[in-house]
Amino acid sequence: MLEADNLECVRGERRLFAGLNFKLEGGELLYLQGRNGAGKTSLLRMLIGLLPPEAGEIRWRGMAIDKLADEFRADLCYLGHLNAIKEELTPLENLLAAARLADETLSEDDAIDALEQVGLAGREDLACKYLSQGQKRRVALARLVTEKRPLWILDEPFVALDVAAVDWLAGIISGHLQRGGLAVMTTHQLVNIPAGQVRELRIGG
Amino acid sequence: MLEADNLECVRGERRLFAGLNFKLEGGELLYLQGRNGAGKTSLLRMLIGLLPPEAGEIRWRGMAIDKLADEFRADLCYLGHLNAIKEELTPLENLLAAARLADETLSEDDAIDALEQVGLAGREDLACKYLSQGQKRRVALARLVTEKRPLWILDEPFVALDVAAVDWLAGIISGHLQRGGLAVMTTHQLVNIPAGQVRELRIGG
Amino acid sequence: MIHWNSFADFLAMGGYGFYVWGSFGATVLIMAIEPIMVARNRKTTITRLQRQMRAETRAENRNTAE
Amino acid sequence: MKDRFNLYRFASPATFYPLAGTLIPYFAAISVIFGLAGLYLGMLVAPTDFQQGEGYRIIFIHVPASWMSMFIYLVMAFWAAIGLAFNTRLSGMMAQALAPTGALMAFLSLWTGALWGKPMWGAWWVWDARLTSELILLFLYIGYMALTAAIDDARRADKAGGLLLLVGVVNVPIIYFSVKWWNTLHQGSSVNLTKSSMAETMLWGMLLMAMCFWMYSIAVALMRVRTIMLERERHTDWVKAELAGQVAGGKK
Amino acid sequence: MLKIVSAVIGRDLKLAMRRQADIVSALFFFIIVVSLFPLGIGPEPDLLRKLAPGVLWVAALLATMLSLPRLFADDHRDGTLEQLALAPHPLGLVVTGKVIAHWLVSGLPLALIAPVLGIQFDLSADALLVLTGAILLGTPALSGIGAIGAALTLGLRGGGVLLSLLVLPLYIPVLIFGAGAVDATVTGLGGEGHLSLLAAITFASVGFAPWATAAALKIALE
Amino acid sequence: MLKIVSAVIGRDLKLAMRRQADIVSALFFFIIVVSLFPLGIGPEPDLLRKLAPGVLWVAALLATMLSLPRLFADDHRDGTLEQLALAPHPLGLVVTGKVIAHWLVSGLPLALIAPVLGIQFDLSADALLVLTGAILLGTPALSGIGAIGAALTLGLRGGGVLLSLLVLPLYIPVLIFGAGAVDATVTGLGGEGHLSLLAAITFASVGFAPWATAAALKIALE
Ligand code: HEM
Ligand SMILES: Nc1ncnc2c1ncn2[C@@H]1O[C@H](COP(=O)(O)OP(=O)(O)OP(=O)(O)O)[C@@H](O)[C@H]1O
Ligand SMILES: Nc1ncnc2c1ncn2[C@@H]1O[C@H](COP(=O)(O)OP(=O)(O)OP(=O)(O)O)[C@@H](O)[C@H]1O
Ligand SMILES: [Mg+2]
Ligand SMILES: [Mg+2]
Repeated sequence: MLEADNLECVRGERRLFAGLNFKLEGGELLYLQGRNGAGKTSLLRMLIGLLPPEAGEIRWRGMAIDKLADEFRADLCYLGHLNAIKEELTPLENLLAAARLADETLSEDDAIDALEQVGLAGREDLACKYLSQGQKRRVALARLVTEKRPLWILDEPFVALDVAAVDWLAGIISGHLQRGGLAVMTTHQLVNIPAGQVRELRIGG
Repeated sequence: MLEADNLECVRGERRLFAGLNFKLEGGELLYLQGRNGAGKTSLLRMLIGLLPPEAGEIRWRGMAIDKLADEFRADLCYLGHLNAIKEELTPLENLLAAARLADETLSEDDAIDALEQVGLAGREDLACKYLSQGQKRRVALARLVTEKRPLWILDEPFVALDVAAVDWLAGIISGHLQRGGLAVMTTHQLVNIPAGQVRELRIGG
Repeated sequence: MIHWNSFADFLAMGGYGFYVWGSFGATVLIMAIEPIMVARNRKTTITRLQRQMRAETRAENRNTAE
Repeated sequence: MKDRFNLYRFASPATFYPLAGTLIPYFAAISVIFGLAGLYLGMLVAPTDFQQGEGYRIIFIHVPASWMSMFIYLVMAFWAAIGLAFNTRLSGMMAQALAPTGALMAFLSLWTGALWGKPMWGAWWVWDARLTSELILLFLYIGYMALTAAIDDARRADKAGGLLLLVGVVNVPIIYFSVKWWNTLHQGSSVNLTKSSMAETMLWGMLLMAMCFWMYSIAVALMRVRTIMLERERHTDWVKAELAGQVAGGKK
Repeated sequence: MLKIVSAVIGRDLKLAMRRQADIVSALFFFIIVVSLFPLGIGPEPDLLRKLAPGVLWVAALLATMLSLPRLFADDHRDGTLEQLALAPHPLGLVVTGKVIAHWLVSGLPLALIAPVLGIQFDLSADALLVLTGAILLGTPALSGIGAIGAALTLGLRGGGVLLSLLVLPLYIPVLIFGAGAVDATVTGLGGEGHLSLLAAITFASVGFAPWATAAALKIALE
Repeated sequence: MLKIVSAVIGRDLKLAMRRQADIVSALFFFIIVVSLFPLGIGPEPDLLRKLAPGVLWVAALLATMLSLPRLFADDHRDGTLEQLALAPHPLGLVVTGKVIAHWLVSGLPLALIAPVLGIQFDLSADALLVLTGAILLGTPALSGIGAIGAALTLGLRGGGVLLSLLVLPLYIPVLIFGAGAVDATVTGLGGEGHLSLLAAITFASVGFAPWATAAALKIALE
């Protein structure tokens, strides 16, 4: 479903990688590896269409993603290192606003359920600026519970999480793969994804 | 020479530590430990006089540091996580400007020598914005080579350095201790300081 | 065919000398200085790039030697 | 795909750089020749204007500078459009190389206009539509240069600058037609190839000077674009060869 | 389409309400700048009356401009802008929503306070009416054009001054027609012509600017 | 003492030269704002002549104010400010150096360009002279007072607008005497009285402000 064809990446003046190819089907997880500055984040941003590749093409269901545009983005859920939550809003408001802006329907009850799942029960009404780093990350991750899109792109999703939350997230990703979803992920931590086919790709030597 | 007497630290609304005492003599290194957010950086900033303690007192050569003011600062060399170098200036200009602002005399030859020691030979004339993260850190560390002040306060000095540079810096710190200097340091990395008396202090459980 | 009777006439420009020569002077100045600046910029850029290139090759040689 | 590749090669700096190098002297020479001829006609031969006396001779700089200031902006906008549409490397460099010259032309237009306005209108400056829009043009040039200078990444700088150029291009027709749309102090268009209201020598002097300014702008922009190319492509083999050649062969 | 625009407007207004400083400070800047002029120029009522439209408009320009850097900066810093760019609809629509919200927060209050400040300058009731109308009509254009500049300078060092350099020249037509409308009313010529030109500029820029802004935002996100 | 002040000035000027954008943008903002007024007010030379001092002064105020947020922000972000605070001499001296450098970069160019802009407003040679002198005398006070505001808002979100709220009211005396000096010259009363008051304000604020600024910086560094 997701195909990268001969991708090349140049940032500033340095060529980070070239001739990169992969093909990912439903139920598969692509685990990107590489040292700091190898270009993992850059590759993810190419895959979501925010960074035009220097050369090569990315295809989703056989079509170039820049042709598909909105259709591709409707299938995509991206989680970067920034949490994309507003400090002034409560977790509940954040979740509802994110869903509205992503053109999804999300009832308040479902949102509260999701927040409970990520361990934020009882904090729905506290502005996010009073939450700890890990709790903020959990608000961002709550989107994965409510969203039913086939392609997940996750940039270091385990950062700032404690052990219990890491396990929980690994389970969520497994469930997504078992339902036939695709995921591309980078992380410097060693995490075991219990189900689904994991493929590794190392960039930058 | 450096004494902390019953220090208490409150940030935001949380009490990070209280009743903290230590005494450090010439030739000794104080190695601060603690998890993220324990208050290590806060303590260092108290020691250099930028953060007034909630309670307690810090003494240098038996006098409270806020009484000593300029005299204390003339004995002090602080290295925070920020490099305090200007991206627009070259390493050489940075080093010379830092020395002038710290009221020291530093000849250009000595500065070039120091840069060579930290492995920046040949880059003296390149603006710092073109340097890599580790090289920038080295420019900041070059100050330690030229400075001859008795008290060093170092906040995670090994960050962004490669193995060779870590060894070099450990050696520099040892030399400082052997000359009768004092040092207070935090780091999350395990580093072996070959000479001098190392004392450990753990804060925040 | 020449319209002016004397050089002084030419300079006076019928009383508009200040304005006319002010315009022409500024233009000549700019058109003289701009190419000089561009050429100088080119020269400094080239020497800088050459120095950078030498530094890089030296660094590379050191790496391969190790 | 193949089509795009060809275009890419055509606009490739490696082929353009030496071409520009050989062309510069010709443009410079033509510019000097036209300039001398234009000055001869305009300053020595052309008769006195019956209304403005000798003061009108400012026209031989004012009009070419004004034309070039607008024309260069249009050319930059053209390159910007090409660059945004086809993602060619050369177009951004061309736009950046032209900007300082365009700004200087706009400045000259304002400067000579001011020196002309004092004797003719009795004021260095009036707030009329053409003068104002020309001033805006100068600001647009400066804004473009400041924006591209503030962005470290060259390609991002090109794209952002290109977008600004395209947004600002509405100003050029406003300058040109302002004398028609608003009734202003500034005089309307008088160059008209079919029925000229100007003395023949005046017209020719002005056209020659315009050619001189045009060729000058090309020569300077080409000089500048060569430097920009070296800077931007410094990691490519052709620039390395070029730089090495400059050491061996001495100054060029 | 309307759904997404209104979703963006709703969110931005809620954020502005939570922060408050945003709304208050543009307004206070406007009031202070307008009040500075009589101090610099002296209290002759005749002179002040002539000045009023120009001063009010310049102050409105500057107040709008000062609030621009934050239009996208917060969303950029916390990653929300990325998510907005990844939503399954054109980014231009999102920007339209943000521009409208920006106008509601920074333009509309100016229009509402302008008549009060106009009284300080001894303007007639007629002129006050036209002034309010002109600011009401013209400020959306300021928000729209400003959004382009805000997007172009997003994340740049010293972006604030650069932004003003880019945006102020483009504001000049709004200024000319906006102040012209009031002037024409004061001198009895009738300001309708100016007002309709102002409306045209506003329509064109609110319709077109969001798409240029969206392009600039994509460049900034690369 | 002088050594450290001149060391700071030298470093800041060198940085400004490397960046260039800093110097150019305050200047161009000044030019643009001054040019906006005639557009808003209309081209009558008589009116413009009366306006000139007020407009030039308000523009100088705003241009200085816009360059203030960056006075300490860069040093704060990269850690240099900490090191300056730890140098073995009073922080007030360092701030004095920075204020002088700020004036050289943002105030002095305004004074130099002011006569040119004054010509656009058709001012007499006398008035131009007094105008230049007044701006030359008054802008150091703007830098000095502004530094306090810049230090107080250092690191705050939305600091730019907050800064203007704090600083503009304090600029009013400078504005009144600065514009008054030119006005008095134009009307033939002689501007000496105003100029000497201006000089007094400048002396007081350049002497006193750095110490208040130093205190504010220490609070920001906690
Ligand atoms: C700073 C003030 C001035 C500016 C910015 C300015 C700008 C321009 C521009 C942009 C053009 C070229 C547009 C076109 O060809 O239609 C032009 C042409 C011209 N200007 Fe000016 N001008 C200024 C002052 C003056 C003054 C004071 C005079 C004479 C009294 C003058 C006389 C002319 C003439 C005769 C042309 C040629 C028009 C033609 O033949 O097409 N300008 N000016
Ligand atoms: N906008 C940019 N302009 C220029 N260079 C950039 C830009 N963004 C990233 N780079 C450079 O590209 C390289 C790769 O960056 P990237 O963020 O993709 O690395 P990464 O593999 O994600 O590293 P990490 O493990 O630290 O997250 C780095 O050397 C970085 O400095
Ligand atoms: N200015 C501040 N206002 C309020 N709280 C603060 C402030 N600075 C730090 N804190 C809080 O104080 C605690 C201690 O911070 P500090 O930086 O001293 O930790 P640290 O031990 O250095 O951690 P690390 O290992 O991550 O560097 C943290 O919980 C932090 O959120
Ligand atoms: Mg990364
Ligand atoms: Mg710390």
